Amino acid sequence: MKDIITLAHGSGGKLTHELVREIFNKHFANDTLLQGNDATCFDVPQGKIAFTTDSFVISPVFFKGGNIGKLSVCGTVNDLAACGAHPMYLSCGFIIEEGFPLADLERIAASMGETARECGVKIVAGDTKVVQKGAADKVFINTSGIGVVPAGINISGSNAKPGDKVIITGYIGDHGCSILLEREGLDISSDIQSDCAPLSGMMGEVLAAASDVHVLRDPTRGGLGTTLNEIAIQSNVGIRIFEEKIPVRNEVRGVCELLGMDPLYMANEGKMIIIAPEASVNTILEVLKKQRYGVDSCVIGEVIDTPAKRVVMKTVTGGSRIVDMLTGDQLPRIC
Amino acid sequence: MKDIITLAHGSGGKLTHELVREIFNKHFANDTLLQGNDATCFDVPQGKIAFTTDSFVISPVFFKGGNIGKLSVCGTVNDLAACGAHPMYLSCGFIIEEGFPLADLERIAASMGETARECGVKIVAGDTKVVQKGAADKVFINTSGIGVVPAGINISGSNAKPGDKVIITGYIGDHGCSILLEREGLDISSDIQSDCAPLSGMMGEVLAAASDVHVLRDPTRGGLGTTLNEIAIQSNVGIRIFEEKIPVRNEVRGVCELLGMDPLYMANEGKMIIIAPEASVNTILEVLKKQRYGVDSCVIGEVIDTPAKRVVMKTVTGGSRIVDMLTGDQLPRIC
Amino acid sequence: MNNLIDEFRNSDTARKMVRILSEYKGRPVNLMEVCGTHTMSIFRFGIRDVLPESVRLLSGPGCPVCVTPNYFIDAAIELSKMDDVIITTFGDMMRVPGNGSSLLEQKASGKDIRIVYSPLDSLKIAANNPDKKVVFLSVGFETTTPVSALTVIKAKEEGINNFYLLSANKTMPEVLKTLCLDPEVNIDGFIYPGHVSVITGTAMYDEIAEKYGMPGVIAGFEPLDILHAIIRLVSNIMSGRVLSENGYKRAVNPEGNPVALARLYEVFEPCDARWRGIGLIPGSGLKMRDAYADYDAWKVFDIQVTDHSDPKGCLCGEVLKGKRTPKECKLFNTICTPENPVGACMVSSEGTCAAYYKYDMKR
Amino acid sequence: MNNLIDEFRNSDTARKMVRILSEYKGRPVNLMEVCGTHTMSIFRFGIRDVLPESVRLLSGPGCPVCVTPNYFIDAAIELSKMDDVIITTFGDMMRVPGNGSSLLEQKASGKDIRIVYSPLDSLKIAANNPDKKVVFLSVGFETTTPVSALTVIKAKEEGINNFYLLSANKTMPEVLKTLCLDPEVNIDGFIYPGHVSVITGTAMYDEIAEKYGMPGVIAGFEPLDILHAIIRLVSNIMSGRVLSENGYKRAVNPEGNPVALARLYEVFEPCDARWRGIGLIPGSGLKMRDAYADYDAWKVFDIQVTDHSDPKGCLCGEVLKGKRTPKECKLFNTICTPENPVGACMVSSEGTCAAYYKYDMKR
Amino acid sequence: MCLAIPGKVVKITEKTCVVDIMGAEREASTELLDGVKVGDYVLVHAGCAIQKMDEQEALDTIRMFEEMKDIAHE
Amino acid sequence: MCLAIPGKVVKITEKTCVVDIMGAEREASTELLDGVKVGDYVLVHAGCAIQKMDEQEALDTIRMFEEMKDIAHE
Ligand code: SF4
Ligand code: SF4
Ligand SMILES: [Mg+2]
Ligand SMILES: [Mg+2]
Ligand SMILES: [Mg+2]
Ligand SMILES: [Mg+2]
Ligand SMILES: [Mg+2]
Ligand SMILES: [Mg+2]
Ligand SMILES: [Mg+2]
Ligand SMILES: [Mg+2]
Ligand SMILES: [Mg+2]
Ligand SMILES: [Mg+2]
Repeated sequence: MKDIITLAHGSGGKLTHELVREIFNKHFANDTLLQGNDATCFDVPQGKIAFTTDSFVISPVFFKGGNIGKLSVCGTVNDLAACGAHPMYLSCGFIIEEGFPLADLERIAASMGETARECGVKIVAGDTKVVQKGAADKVFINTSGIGVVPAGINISGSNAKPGDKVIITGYIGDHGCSILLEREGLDISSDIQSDCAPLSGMMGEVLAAASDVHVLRDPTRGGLGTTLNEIAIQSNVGIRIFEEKIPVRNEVRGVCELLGMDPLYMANEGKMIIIAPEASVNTILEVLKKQRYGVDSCVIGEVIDTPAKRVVMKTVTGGSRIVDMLTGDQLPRIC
Repeated sequence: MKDIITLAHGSGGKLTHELVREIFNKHFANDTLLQGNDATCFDVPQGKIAFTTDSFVISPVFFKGGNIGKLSVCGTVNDLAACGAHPMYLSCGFIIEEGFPLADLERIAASMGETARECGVKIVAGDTKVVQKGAADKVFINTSGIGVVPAGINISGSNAKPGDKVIITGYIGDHGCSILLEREGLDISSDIQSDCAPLSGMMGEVLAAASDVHVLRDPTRGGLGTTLNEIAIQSNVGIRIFEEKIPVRNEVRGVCELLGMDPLYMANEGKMIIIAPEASVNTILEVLKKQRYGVDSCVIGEVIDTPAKRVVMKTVTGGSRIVDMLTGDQLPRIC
Repeated sequence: MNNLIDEFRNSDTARKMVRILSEYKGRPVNLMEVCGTHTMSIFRFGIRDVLPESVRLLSGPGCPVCVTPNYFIDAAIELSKMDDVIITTFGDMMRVPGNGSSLLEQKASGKDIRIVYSPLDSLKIAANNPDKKVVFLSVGFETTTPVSALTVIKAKEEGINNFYLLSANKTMPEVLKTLCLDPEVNIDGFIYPGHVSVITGTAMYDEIAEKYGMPGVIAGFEPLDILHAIIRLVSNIMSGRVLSENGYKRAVNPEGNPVALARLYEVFEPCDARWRGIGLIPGSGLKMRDAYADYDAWKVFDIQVTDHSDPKGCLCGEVLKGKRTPKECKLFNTICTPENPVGACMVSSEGTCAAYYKYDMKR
Repeated sequence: MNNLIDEFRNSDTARKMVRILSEYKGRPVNLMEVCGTHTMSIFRFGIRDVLPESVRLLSGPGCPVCVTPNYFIDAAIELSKMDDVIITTFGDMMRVPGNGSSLLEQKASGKDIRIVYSPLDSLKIAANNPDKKVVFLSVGFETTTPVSALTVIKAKEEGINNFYLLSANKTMPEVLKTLCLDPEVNIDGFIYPGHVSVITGTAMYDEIAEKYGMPGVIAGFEPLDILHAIIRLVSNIMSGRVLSENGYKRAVNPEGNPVALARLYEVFEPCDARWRGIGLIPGSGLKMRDAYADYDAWKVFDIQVTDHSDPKGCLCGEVLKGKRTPKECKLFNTICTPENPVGACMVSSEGTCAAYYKYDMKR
Repeated sequence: MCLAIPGKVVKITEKTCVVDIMGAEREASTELLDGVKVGDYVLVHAGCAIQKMDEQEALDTIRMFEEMKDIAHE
Repeated sequence: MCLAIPGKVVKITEKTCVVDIMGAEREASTELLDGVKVGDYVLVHAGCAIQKMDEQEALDTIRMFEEMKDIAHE
């Protein structure tokens, strides 16, 4: 095998099979994966099935705190966890640009395998496409995931009730900010690293301790601000958050001040918003704070009646302001 | 909404939601899709689950006989059908290049919706990413699919038995050939159109009539030649095909002769290889010939003991030759 | 001192100031925050929400994106269509609608348009693309123009001759005087732009107090700075003190930044300028001096732009002068939203209409 | 006639011919199909599989890709690394290994290398990329060289001055004579290349029969053509008839194609040439005449390639001369496969080793 | 070497013709071959018509193939 | 207009300095401002240090803010 990906690796012929065998099957190894058919067949336990998909197009492919492979597993596992599901099976579809180093592909696959093992999920179906140089930006990964929702769990963005509390499982904006800085051109250096992490284990513990959680959602693209808006609309409620309670690292604040951006709209890849009845909040926080990915969890707000379908933030002045959905990407601004 | 895709459509903010609502939800409309959560939850009937994924990176995006949207539904539905599964749910992940016309995206989504309805499958989960101009080639689509395998069906690439017959459900090479010609540079014109079609309905009928089918597989990338090799290896058998029985349209032959290519390695997107005991062949052909996508079905070969893991072809001279897996893409050759 | 930011966001002090303001029972006063960054801070920190009814804030013409006329965007788009041109710009300009398109749309359709954090970053791009012509879209007031000027001076020093400015830079004094003289404008005092003042110093505000009878306070951009300026203004107005005060002494000296001013006037000279929605104001703009004609995109390129009128129905001009609030515009939140901005006031994140849309509790 | 193809693939006639051959009981004969396209056809139609043991086919040096030496690929790669160069080539050349890399790998790492169906297509690319230099990799024998020549003539006529050939074109007669004279080569008759003959006519084969005592049959590329040629050769050898016959009369005239030959020799002139694995053969190559020096990439570009030796352990040279079969090469199907070709014979789809690998039932 | 294929000429312009190969059409230069007419079979190589194909010769060849006897009698 | 932010100078070269803003660092030109030293707070705008920040004034301002009385007494 040569040291870069060529179109031949995507032709469906011998090199494709070799690639699958020597990189993907090696790192994803599990009994279900190796059926070698057009689809993979398996039994699932009783319960509702949860199904989700995400494509990952991140640039750079390797970044502080992770890489596109780890991210692609975390992203889908977290979406399943956000429905209260126990993630079981993943598919992964690679779109690779001709010329991509095989060694980098292997690092990515190794990360995927490792992260999948960490959350007890099996990668059981895959696909590899190679496109001409210049027809994709290095590598894109789609993962789709299947999970099972245990009986008695009923979680949805439409379940938020006035009086519920809003918890975030840690500092916001780390992922978005670290990626922004790794892209060329801004010349800002910092220690910020992506928070990219699989949260299904932690969420399983939370639900085991408090089955009455109303809403879970991971504030990825669009950040906390956009995600809370989605929930407010879906549940037809208002959400009030408190500026001073929202955990933001100093470096993230510094970068945002410099570029005129708002951490509320910066992506997270290892955080969960939990909305639950006030009575369960202490139990939930107790569980979270024992978890590697939840030590900085805190309550940041509450669900209110009005204004419905709106998120408002109480600021340091004691005044309130609307937190709208993000419109377009945040662009560095100067004047 | 503007008439082209901008990065803002992929930012996860308002325009993303608008896009999803006004294009995807409109054309994919079904009750399960609209839950609006990170994953979609549903019940599945008893039976084994079949799960598969494929990314579609075809250029051009619109081609004679279909477009990337139709293809992306057919491809995954056919992979499920190739496991004997009844396809039920699809996810779709779009990666769109900034600047892509919204009208084209809507045509693609409309095709997906239409094809999904034709085969009774629901698109229930989705994702949209937009990448910078030049970071992808117009649009890539990943679809992942979930199906249910009825009890009593046991289909796998490893089930071919010596004595079985090999059926192909129609003319080979149409898709690969039509795409080759639509790409710039060869300046060859013809009426060839892609055979892109969803085969799950037809395969359901076949299995209802003959539940003892051993192998199903759709000869997509790599073509008939490569796919038969995969089966021969997986089942540890030989496969013998007969040159004169393989249905190839004249135009496809003409293009292949002109460019020094082999129709055996040209992709198909609406064909199925069926390997079944001789006793069931007539029943199967009877069912197939009544189907819109199966009228040109015929027996092209048989499963043999030796040479194991090899495909051989009996030619017009009465001699045999190896049909190997494709190595790399076929390139037009001249000398 | 920790970082000179958090100290000025102290919640207890802020709430105390809010309490002081809430006790104001005098006649209604109309204060104009001239600067778009003030507008942003005011909304971001919910300051409008805590003011008593009788203290009203109007947003002024101090957002360079908002006051840049359509034809500037059209000119930039025309340049971007040239095969060998790379446009560099602050992110703010990307969404501003010209006549029919925006830079964001042009970029999406393949034009080479790059967002820079600093005009100086354009020089690297020019050096790395010797076969291209790099044009920086130079907008901004006295704060920003010295950086554009420095960039041109460095291009000349370093022999980079594929770099140009397309400039629409403006200055504050004349537009402030215009507002003071406009009989329809009803302002009792100005919150002056802190970062313009960092460069210009404070003398021009004394003139406005003395000759135009308008009080003002130079303010920083943190909530305490703004609350303080409001309290001072209300207090001065109540007591009839027509003063210009400096509430931003940690950054603003009376003499400003003479090095930056020297750079600015080395490259630029005053000219008349067109303000979106307001029109031509004599002496309110900056153009590149003839000595730098080789770096002036207006002179080097053949730009054919007809000076279109402002978008129909848009009240940006009135809004920028503080005569109307966005909510008085029929297009606000109906046709005109941040996703589909009609006027520049809706597109710049500093724009008054955008700020009302994004943050105003009463929308 | 239907399409002049299917008629020559008739199964009944083919099987009858196979029966005739199977009745051959004479001494073993070694026939060489000179042309790579014949090699391909022979394998594709399973002809080797139906021959009696005593009729053996050897594959000759008639695959232009296979006989192109390493340094040509290295030179092409060197050109492709120049920023303003676009390489155009037949698809066949893409996988050929040079010293350490191939065009396919170079393309994968971003070089602008484009596959064309016709050399003439390069002219469109040159016209559409006036700021680039388009270099066509011109390989091939008498069939193909006229097309390369025509392309250069048209470039000159149309004033396209950013088009060049990197040429390694070769001719048949000298290599055939070299084979006849080589004492280690054990051939009883040639199957002559039908499409070379279309251009050259038949005279040179008469010379080979008369002066070198070697019989031959000019054959088309369909199974019936090849089976017929084999039968004729066996029959002539058996009967001691040292003849050159034309079995491809529907396409080959005695005089060939004079227009094509005139074009060829307008642009090219004979020269000595290096054949991969065989070495230098005087008068066996074609180089561009001085009148076309402006289109000759060897002269226009500064190409620094040291003439490396052929890959270690590869028997391509022996295989090309019919001295050994691929199966006698230790690298065959171990280290050397179509996915990882060591020698050119494995990479070209016409290459003898590739044909053995892909199609041979006894691999 | 030298993959070439017979195609039927269906159209002629000044320097090119269009050939039909089993239903697929491609333009080919006629600058290497004089006197190409619509209806002719030509041999196409690398985008050029390099020779006319003689249908009568083709028929004769096929007849000869069909009538072949054993090797000794050839 | 004119987003500018205070940062602490942590490094100086001939024409630039590196400023620290809550832990994030960025280079800024010092060609618009004389006499920048390590340890200074400078106001950074569009990649340039445009003014020094006076810590003593900042302290005085904060004290003044904290001691504010009602509007009439201001
Ligand atoms: S809301 Fe829109 S149209 Fe109305 S004044 Fe503001 S920018 Fe102009
Ligand atoms: S098998 Fe490979 S190494 Fe051996 S002669 Fe053939 S090309 Fe050369
Ligand atoms: Mg998802
Ligand atoms: Mg996700
Ligand atoms: Mg696949
Ligand atoms: Mg999510
Ligand atoms: Mg699949
Ligand atoms: Mg598929
Ligand atoms: Mg398949
Ligand atoms: Mg998603
Ligand atoms: Mg341009
Ligand atoms: Mg190049």
